[in-house]
Amino acid sequence: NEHGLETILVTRSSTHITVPCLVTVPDLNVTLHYPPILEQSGITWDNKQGWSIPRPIIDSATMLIGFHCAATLGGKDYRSTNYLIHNAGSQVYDVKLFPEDPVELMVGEALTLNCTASVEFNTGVDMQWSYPGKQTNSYVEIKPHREPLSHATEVVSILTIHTVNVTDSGPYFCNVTSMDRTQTQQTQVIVHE
Amino acid sequence: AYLNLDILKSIESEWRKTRCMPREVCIDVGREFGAPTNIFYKPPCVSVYRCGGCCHSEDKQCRNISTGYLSKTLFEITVPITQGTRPVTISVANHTQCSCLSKL
Amino acid sequence: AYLNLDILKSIESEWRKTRCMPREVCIDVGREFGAPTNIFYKPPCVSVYRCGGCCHSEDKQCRNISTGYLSKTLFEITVPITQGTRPVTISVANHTQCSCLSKL
Repeated sequence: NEHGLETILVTRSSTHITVPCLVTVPDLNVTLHYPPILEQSGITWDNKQGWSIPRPIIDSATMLIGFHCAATLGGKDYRSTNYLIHNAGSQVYDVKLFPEDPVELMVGEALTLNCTASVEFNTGVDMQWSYPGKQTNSYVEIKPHREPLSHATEVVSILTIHTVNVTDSGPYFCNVTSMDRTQTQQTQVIVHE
Repeated sequence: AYLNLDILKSIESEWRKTRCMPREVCIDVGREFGAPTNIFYKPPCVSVYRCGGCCHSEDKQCRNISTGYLSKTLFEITVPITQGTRPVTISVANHTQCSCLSKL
Repeated sequence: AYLNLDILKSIESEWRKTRCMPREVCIDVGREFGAPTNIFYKPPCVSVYRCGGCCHSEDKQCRNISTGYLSKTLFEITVPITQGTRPVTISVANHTQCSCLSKL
């Protein structure tokens, strides 16, 4: 990209990572540069795909940056962009919105809704709220949080309205969007005069 | 009976090593800044100094009495990846002086 | 476009500083050993090395893969004070090698 950096995704099922240095001269001697890693065997070159690195080598690397390819042709040095490797998950296991029952409040009280999703490790999710006061009410606080647990990561978005108004009554939706889909949970809020 | 000086010296040394002072720690950037749940940082942590160590009374706690800020450059990955990866510079609190302050 | 090498160097340096390795920490002796609630230690903490730092994936955690033990001498105060104060020697775990191990 414009920063001279490409991101290579590693999913849980990946057995290898390919650094996609492609060349137009099939028998060109292309070297792979990478951060200090323990084990080098098993790294292979394919002039149609690039350098292939076995997953265990990536997992044992201290850092996942500084990967790039270099070659010399006609006395001139060539260098690829820099590659950053990122472990990425994709699964959203479940989404919950607390409290699950309808919420009844008096004008002036505080409303707190907690949207929690359990996701596969390293899964990035965009958590967005839709609610009656979204356009008008600027006194809404939304706090995200990510907590890797023992078997999955818990992602949370907490919506707080410190002093509710009658116009804050209505349906509240939490939309959780991952790479491939969006899941939504909803609850009802009723504010009495 | 007199206290063995070697014991006294080793205890004094341990007390000095565990006193309340700025200590190097790893701070998870996403958590420190409450980043959205679709953003990852590379590296995920930065190294700064924060007050740590032990006070010799339960009503005291080791707190910073002076703080600076360090600039750190990281890569920020936004998912979905199509939004790309970019270097960002953040400013992280770095404790420079600590003291055992009263909790009450 | 090429990535600014200074940015790359500073990011690599930060990544090395925050890697999973043995780090000096202060351990509260009473809490570490589950001491009775009428016993106090002086100093209350000891300095040992424990694995700490950040792994580059949420499914990994920084854990010790080899551990030694350090002897530490402290004063132990038992309340009521009539029972007196005495030097005691304890053996505390000291992590010597760490690795980012899979949680699964």
